Amino acid sequence: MRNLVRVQTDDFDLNKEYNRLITTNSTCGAVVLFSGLVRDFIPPQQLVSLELEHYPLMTETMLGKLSMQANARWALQRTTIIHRTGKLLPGDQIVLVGVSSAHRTDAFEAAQFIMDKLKTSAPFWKKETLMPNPDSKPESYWVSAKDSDEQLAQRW
Amino acid sequence: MRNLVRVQTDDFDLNKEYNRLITTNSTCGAVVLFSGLVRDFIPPQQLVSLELEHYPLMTETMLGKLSMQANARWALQRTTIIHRTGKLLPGDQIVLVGVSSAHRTDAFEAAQFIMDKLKTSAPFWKKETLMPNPDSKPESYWVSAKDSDEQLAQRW
Amino acid sequence: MIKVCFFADLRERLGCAELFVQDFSGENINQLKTFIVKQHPHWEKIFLEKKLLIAVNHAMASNDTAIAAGDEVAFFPPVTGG
Amino acid sequence: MIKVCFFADLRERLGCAELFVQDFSGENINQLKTFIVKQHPHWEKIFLEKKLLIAVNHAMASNDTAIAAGDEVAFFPPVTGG
Repeated sequence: MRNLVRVQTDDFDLNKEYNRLITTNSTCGAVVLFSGLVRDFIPPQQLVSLELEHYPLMTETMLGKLSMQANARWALQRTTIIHRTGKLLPGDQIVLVGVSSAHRTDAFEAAQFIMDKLKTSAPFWKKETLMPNPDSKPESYWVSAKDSDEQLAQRW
Repeated sequence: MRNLVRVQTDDFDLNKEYNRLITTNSTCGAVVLFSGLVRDFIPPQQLVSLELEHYPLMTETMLGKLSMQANARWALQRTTIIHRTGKLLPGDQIVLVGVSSAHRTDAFEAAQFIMDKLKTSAPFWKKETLMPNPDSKPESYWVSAKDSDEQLAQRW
Repeated sequence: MIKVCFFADLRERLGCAELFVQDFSGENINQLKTFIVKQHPHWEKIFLEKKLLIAVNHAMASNDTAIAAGDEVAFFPPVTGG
Repeated sequence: MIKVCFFADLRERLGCAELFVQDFSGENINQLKTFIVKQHPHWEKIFLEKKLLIAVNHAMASNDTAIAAGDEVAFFPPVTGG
């Protein structure tokens, strides 16, 4: 399978995905892996958990399209996109993007392209539950989209 | 240790380096890993082996400088540069660059910067031993530097 | 009949995850919005939200995208995954 | 005394990995090249190679970099690691 897309509640194993990306006939010269993690706040704020909602019928289709677009623009061997949903905790892995190619620039650019487009077009939404300080009650907010992400997506 | 630099004949374990890059206090949001591998030729040509020579007193110093330059330009948490020397075979890992940061763009750009600069300024040289076709005798050549690598290094 | 889905913040503000729109005779998303607002007047302000994203049959769409009976239409806030 | 190192293709073409230059009274790399070529006339063509890289005490340098006794100078072809 050249392009793997998975949306799952389970964690993923980066090393296993790295080994899958390396093609067995030794024509692979470069692998770029991006791992996105649940980042805690700066104290006294504290992230309790992150809930990832998605549009099940649309997410895998969208991510598959991104893989195909990346393959059309760069000379790639294999791609991997794995995105988790459901409840996550600080330090948890959220998303993995991996690309293998003969030359490094293709893998670097394609991985960035996929992440930039995923950030603005894949139907996932984050809801944070946080403690403003250690003694307060937890509060929940939907995360707002960032203008900087929109700008990064526009450059491709 | 924030910035790890190693030049070694031994192989490296990408997964171990990934875990080292993730800071333990959960402020890490992004990890970018680049792995460079020994690429075989397109048949009938066949790569027998690759010999990596380097300038021992200079390589680690140069790679350490690259880490520091990357840290000065981007908001990074940890960096890893591992480069192998000696005799390598098709499919072997040659180089690993890893960067962790709060936000993905810092990690992506810093990893590309380190690879681009390493390619043109770190004192490593590759000598290929290849078979022009399966029945011929092995021949050895020093690999030529690519103009495209020089251009990629100039963009930073 | 058109199936309409709402997600995330929008779903919570509307208090509705799925809406089955009957007897819609319009041709595009803009007309569907007007039709829905006529039936749910208190949703008007929410549907005027400029940044609202639209998908038709699981592909990104816009206000003038054509729709017909049997389509699945989704409205949602800007995405924040990754 | 100046220690001069040669690497890779250059080392093989010169047939020399390390050279210890005595009695050099010049001040920079250009003068060192001239001095070496005077002692090894058959290396002249190789030292005229424009793309040859230079390091002084393990840092990248150029033809006009100043050098003094005790320095380590290295000459090598464009690098090809990574």
